[in-house]
Amino acid sequence: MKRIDAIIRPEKLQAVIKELRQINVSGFTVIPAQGRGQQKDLHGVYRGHTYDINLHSKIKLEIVVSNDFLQPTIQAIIGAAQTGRMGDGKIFVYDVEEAYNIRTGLVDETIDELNR
Amino acid sequence: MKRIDAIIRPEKLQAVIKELRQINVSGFTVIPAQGRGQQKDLHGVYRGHTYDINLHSKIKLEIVVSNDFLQPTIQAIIGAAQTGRMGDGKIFVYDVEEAYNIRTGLVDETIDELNR
Amino acid sequence: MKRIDAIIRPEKLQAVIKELRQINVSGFTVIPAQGRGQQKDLHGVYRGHTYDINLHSKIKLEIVVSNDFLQPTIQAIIGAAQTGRMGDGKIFVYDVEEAYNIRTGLVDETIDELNR
Amino acid sequence: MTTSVALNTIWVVLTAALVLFMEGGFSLLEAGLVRTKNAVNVTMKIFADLTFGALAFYLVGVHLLFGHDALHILGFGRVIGPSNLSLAAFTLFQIGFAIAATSIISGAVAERMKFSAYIVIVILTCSFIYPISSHWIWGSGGWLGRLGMEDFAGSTAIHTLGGFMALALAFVIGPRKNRFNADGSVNVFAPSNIPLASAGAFILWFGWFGFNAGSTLDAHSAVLGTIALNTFLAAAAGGASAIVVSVMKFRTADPSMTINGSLAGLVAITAGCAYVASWSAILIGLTAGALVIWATGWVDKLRVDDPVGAVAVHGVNGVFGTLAVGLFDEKQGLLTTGHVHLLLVQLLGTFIVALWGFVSAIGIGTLLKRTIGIRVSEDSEDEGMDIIAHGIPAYNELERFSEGSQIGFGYLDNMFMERQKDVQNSLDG
Amino acid sequence: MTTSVALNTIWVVLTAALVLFMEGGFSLLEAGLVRTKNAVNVTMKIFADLTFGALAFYLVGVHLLFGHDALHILGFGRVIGPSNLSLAAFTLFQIGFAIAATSIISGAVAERMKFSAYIVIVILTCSFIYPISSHWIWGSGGWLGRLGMEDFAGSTAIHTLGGFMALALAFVIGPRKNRFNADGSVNVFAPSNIPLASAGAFILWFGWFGFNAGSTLDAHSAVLGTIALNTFLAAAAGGASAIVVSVMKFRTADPSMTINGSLAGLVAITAGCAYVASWSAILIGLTAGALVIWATGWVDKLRVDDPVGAVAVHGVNGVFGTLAVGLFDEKQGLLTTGHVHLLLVQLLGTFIVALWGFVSAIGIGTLLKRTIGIRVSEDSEDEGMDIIAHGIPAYNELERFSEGSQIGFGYLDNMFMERQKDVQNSLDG
Amino acid sequence: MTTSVALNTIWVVLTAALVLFMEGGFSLLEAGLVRTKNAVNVTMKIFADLTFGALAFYLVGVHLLFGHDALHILGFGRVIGPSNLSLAAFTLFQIGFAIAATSIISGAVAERMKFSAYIVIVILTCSFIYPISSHWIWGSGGWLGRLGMEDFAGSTAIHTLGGFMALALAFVIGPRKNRFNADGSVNVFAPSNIPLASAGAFILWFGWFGFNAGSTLDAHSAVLGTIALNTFLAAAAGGASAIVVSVMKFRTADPSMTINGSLAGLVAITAGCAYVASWSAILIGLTAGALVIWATGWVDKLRVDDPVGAVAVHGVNGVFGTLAVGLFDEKQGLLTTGHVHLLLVQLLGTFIVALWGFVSAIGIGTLLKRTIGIRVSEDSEDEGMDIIAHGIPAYNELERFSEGSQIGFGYLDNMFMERQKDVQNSLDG
Ligand SMILES: Nc1ncnc2c1ncn2[C@@H]1O[C@H](COP(=O)(O)OP(=O)(O)O)[C@@H](O)[C@H]1O
Ligand SMILES: Nc1ncnc2c1ncn2[C@@H]1O[C@H](COP(=O)(O)OP(=O)(O)O)[C@@H](O)[C@H]1O
Ligand SMILES: Nc1ncnc2c1ncn2[C@@H]1O[C@H](COP(=O)(O)OP(=O)(O)O)[C@@H](O)[C@H]1O
Repeated sequence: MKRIDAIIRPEKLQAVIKELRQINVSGFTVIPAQGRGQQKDLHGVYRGHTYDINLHSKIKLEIVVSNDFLQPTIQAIIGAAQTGRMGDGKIFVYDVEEAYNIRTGLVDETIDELNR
Repeated sequence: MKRIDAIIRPEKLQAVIKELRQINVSGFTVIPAQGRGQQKDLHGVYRGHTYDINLHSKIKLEIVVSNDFLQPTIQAIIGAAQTGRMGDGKIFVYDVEEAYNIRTGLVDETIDELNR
Repeated sequence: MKRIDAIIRPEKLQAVIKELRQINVSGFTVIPAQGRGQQKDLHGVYRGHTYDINLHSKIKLEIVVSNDFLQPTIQAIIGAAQTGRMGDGKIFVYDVEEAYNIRTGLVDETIDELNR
Repeated sequence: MTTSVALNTIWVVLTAALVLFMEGGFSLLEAGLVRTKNAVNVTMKIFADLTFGALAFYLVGVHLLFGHDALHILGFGRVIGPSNLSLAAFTLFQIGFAIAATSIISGAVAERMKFSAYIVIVILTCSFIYPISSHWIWGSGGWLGRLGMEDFAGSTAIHTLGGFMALALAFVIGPRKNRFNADGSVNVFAPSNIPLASAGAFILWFGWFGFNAGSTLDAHSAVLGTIALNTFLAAAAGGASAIVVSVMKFRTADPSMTINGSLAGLVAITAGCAYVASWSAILIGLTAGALVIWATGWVDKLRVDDPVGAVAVHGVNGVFGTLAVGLFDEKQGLLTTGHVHLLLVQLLGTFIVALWGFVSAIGIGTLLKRTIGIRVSEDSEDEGMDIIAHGIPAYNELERFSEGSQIGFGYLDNMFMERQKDVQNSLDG
Repeated sequence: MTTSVALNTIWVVLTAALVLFMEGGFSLLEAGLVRTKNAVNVTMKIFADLTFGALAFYLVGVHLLFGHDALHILGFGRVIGPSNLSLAAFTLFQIGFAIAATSIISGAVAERMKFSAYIVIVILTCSFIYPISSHWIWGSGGWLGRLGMEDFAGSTAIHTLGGFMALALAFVIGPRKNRFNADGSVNVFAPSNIPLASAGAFILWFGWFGFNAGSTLDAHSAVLGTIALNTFLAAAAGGASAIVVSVMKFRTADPSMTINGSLAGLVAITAGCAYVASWSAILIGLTAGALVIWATGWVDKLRVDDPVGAVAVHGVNGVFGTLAVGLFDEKQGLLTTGHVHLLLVQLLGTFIVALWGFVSAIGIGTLLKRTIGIRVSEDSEDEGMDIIAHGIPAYNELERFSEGSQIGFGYLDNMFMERQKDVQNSLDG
Repeated sequence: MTTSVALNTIWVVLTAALVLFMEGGFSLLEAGLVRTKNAVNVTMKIFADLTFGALAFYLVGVHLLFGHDALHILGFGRVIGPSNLSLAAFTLFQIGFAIAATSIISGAVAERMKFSAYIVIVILTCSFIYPISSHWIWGSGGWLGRLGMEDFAGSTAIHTLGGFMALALAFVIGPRKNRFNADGSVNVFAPSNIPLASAGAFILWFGWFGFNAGSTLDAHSAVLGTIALNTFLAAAAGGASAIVVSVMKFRTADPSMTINGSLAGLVAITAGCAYVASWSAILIGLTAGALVIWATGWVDKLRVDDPVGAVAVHGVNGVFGTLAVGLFDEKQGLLTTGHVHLLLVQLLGTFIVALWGFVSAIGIGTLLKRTIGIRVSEDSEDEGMDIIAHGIPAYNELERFSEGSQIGFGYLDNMFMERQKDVQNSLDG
């Protein structure tokens, strides 16, 4: 079981969700974030002072999938979120040791809808 | 040392916090999130168009505990956050390699208040 | 490749970012959070009722770095975020299995600007 | 048109506009004090007042209030207004008063009342309940007016009535989920937006000049300036004493208590603004500002859940303000002249109207409970009424919506039936 | 100064203040209905109306409108105002009207129009387009006025004109990115802040008393009170029918439709407020409140993207309101008296003005497109206009700014040149 | 009551309501421009103006200002108002003026002043400082008035005074933590809510019609309409030139500068609105809108931290507006008639009042510093004053509160003592 952290552009969120549903990944968590990478600073002006906007709005998606689903999910995200310009974001993969479903109190059976 | 990610209903936050305190887990971080799983979409209407609200408000709790505290913490969360209806949430467990306390600059000694 | 989660005081964010840039760590993600640890509760009053503010505003920084950069990054954060008072925050370290760059669709080459 | 009528007409039109603008004040105040997930709903309730309530009063209520008197209890037929004033302007001003009374209720039942139930309450209040009791005081031949009751701009007619209806309905509908613990202790529900609430308070304060001074219905009134000054001084004094008391009691200058203190001063001076001296206005305001803090505690002790403090502000201070005329009236007040008669009449009047409001609201509330239902389901309450009843949350930062489908115009299509089922399902499980 | 002139002057100054306050209403309404990233920009457009627009009208437009008539088509020279009124007060009131017309446009082109292009549009609208067509109706000797057209406070002169200019410009500029899918279906863009939008609606409603009743320009007008009452009743009826229709069609009491229903009622009664009976005002309002919901659907079907519904509220209901005078006028209405002449004149008038607005806006829009450009770049649209054009987002919770550098005062220094390049770069890649 | 008195009285009551409504404008403007964590606090400071300030002026200040003259320096005893106007209405209007002066200060010391210290400042300003210097200009027999100083609605009496008191107190209290770097560069603190700030600006603009035109205190004034028009034109011109200058200097149409440009135009025309021609009003506005941008830079260079720009808007433009009368007065202006006398008197007057304000504010500030303290602790400043002084943050989205405990009513119980200790501890470590 792996956890995927995908940091994407906010305007790509719905496209990514659509793509995830298509490959039957139906569980994920979305967190608004701000990020910084190679994308250039924007500059703002307020009351006669410039300032750097050194953080850009991003969306972080957290998705736990079974090992089999790892590559398809990553490809789906890249497919939907890529624009080719600085700031498209990153995907990081972590190992998950256990998963529980709070509703049942048991080990989670819904990852990739294994029960299907 | 393990990290627990618990995604719960917002209205259960205070109950979970209470329960955590009871078992002496006093450190955690709370992040507002939106999620999607088996819980059905809500539908909204705006200006004559329906739209799916395909994300539900959730709270993500991040808790780092020592291995001994792992199971009690998980049980405490499930106990406090369960309603039995779709959308109760998930718990994921990860391995933590190191922990530092910024205040002291040293390896953290406060996990589960080990120093007690 | 490691992932660093640093939970810091909001007012220290810009100082930490500055420090990170100095050591050439240029990619990170920032998430507003609320946390609870050893820092005491604040008390509020609303309409004749006291209430505990048992969560304090924090900022969570997520930084993925190569193994070589791990210690310098941790030291940089501690250096910039420490005040010595309760509530300074924590740093947790996790293992990262893979990293992709959405813009290129390939394995990420920008961690610590390895390509430099 | 004579200059005198012209002058009165523009005066009343402008003050009526101020009174009607107060609805915006109610809306912002409530939207700021409830939780985020119900901010749209309270706003929509004010729109219900401005639409259904206003039409109900215009079509039915105004006749019961200002029609030809029958048995000193009820008016009927053609509206009788002041002779040297456009009847239309008079009617407009009275609409503003009627919907102010019903707006008081909206705050106390916030976050849990069905929108349909609220609309029924508004229509009944504006058609019957408010006009009838106000006829007693203000109608030509009304029995309380004949007894000599003095309620210049409606501490009793509007605020006592609205406040006690609010109390009754908040009682019938029950507290918000998790508001009270088993041991009677109170969970604090954080107000969503204090600057919005204070914007509402400023609009209310502004509109109140129209409310009180406009009630002269006559620009030539010799006390018009005094009324406006008294109104302001009572509000200032109410806010000041609320700040002082809240610092003393709570060690905090509580913003919602400060707002409610000012409003309490305004409510309390409403009956007497034309009859009392300015120093009395200050005393009335000071008392009201302290009273509202205690009254908020009493309401909590009754385990009645009033999210915005409507009962404490309007109900308790409506009563107090009415009695204060009996104490401070320049010509017949107990403290100013030693006469007790007026005070007794005031007591009778405000008691009767409080009772009338309370009992009829209990009646309506019980009836609604047995018929269309008065309270949303527990799941809807959790989810918040904004999305359930109005299709949209109040604040939308994240661009989170997926593709929409335009609803077929001209007929109720299948999708809607499905949608309803879905909502039902999502609520049920 | 005679009492009569004094009375008229304070009446017009106070109502002018109300009309100008409506700009605040437009601003909040739009800031609440657009997406967060453009909330500052719509606010700044209203400031453009209040500054550039007002000065353009004062320096140029008012003469074309109220100057000496030439060929029944245009005024020129000294402004001719009512005899028993301060000319300055008259001018102030007319400024409020002119910028109301242009404010209508701002909502329809929100979230994508260049700020510079908008300023050009405002200046041209206030200098020429609005004054010319309004001269036809209101100018001494204007040809539509001579035909007997009745447009008391400007359903046609202001709302039809503004609404059809809005339609044309929304069409020329094209929809917001991702608004329509290839199959014509609509993506819902969530409004950022409904309580803010409703605050705007309350201010507009409040100001409309000044708009309509102030248009008497005479405090002695016998119908002044009726105008105010009709205005209110139409708004109440518009909101009521919008709630009912939206519940029937959408199974939801849609807040934005409720707001627009009330505004539609106000727009529709604007032409006839002085000429129709109160029951007609209610009927007009009820119709307007339903019409605005259908009209919103029509605009969507045309694939014109109007973020706030300006075309449906002002354009469609401006036309309807003008025709409604032909139907309900107490003296010459088709339904009230059986005469058809007025209705035909109204139809001609509102059609001509709609055409004039539409065609000239298409012209200006096309011209802008070919010259300075009318639409921001795609990247700027993604980023939001607040940061791109105004340097700052609307809401800033996080203390996220880094050190700033003060801009050299007195000259344009290098840093700025660089900054521009940076912005350019960051936009380009 | 004669028609003339009636007309004057409703005029002054309505414009007083507008002036008092401006407090809401100040509150929203400041709440929008400060950081989120202090939005409640600035709102509460406006409530302090409206309560403690208003009462202080009513009980003490008004007598010093409009009482019987003593030595051309001070009034005492019964208030002398215009003969054909209700004295109560006059008093109400003057309260609005007094608290406007003190509200100017609130913005400049935002985010760091102790609430208790602010209340002391408000009371002293409304009781003594403002009434005394205003007596010189407006009191019967005041020495500046006798010299022929012209300050129609208070560019000097209110804005110069308030602006220079603001400067002094912002100087005494020191900048917000981290505002200035060691090298003098400025860190930008993002304004929390621009739409809220602009709502405040619209309310201020609206209220200013009451401020200036209401200052006639006489509805029969022949220049009343001109005053209103001049007021508007200067605001429009101020906003326009602020947009142009900010685009030229900063390559950005800065919303806060646009707002402040309009307000600067209003401040600058306040002295001369009754004395200058409309084209002069436009020139004055254009200058003010540019001046405010430069002045903002000067204040930064002085390392005085003025979060809302009060010194630049009110202080600098109060001085400029007063001098502008000397230049543009229709009868004695330097540019219009070649006479230099008035200009010199204006210069003297505004200089003296600026000095008076500055020196007395330095005095009060220093005194406060030595006694109850003027500034919150560093930890409180970090945490934000909303939670520390008022118990509640401005915006509460998350339902994050735990169980509350009702505070014992009727006595200060132990829990509170503990609570205070806790707060202390949490602040200390
Ligand atoms: N090393 C990193 N650790 C954590 N988050 C990162 C890292 N690098 C980038 N990010 C996140 O990814 C986002 C996009 O990064 P960026 O470098 O702009 O993308 P790209 O490589 O496509 O140009 C950043 O805003 C940040 O949120
Ligand atoms: N595979 C997953 N990866 C990450 N988060 C998930 C995953 N599945 C569910 N979640 C999170 O858990 C929340 C609850 O999931 P849901 O399936 O509705 O609960 P339940 O299984 O109790 O019905 C979701 O809203 C989402 O935030
Ligand atoms: N065990 C934990 N797991 C996750 N987050 C934690 C944990 N302990 C502390 N934190 C986070 O770190 C923040 C600071 O912790 P705190 O104990 O107040 O710091 P300090 O140890 O410096 O006093 C908390 O608000 C919380 O967000």
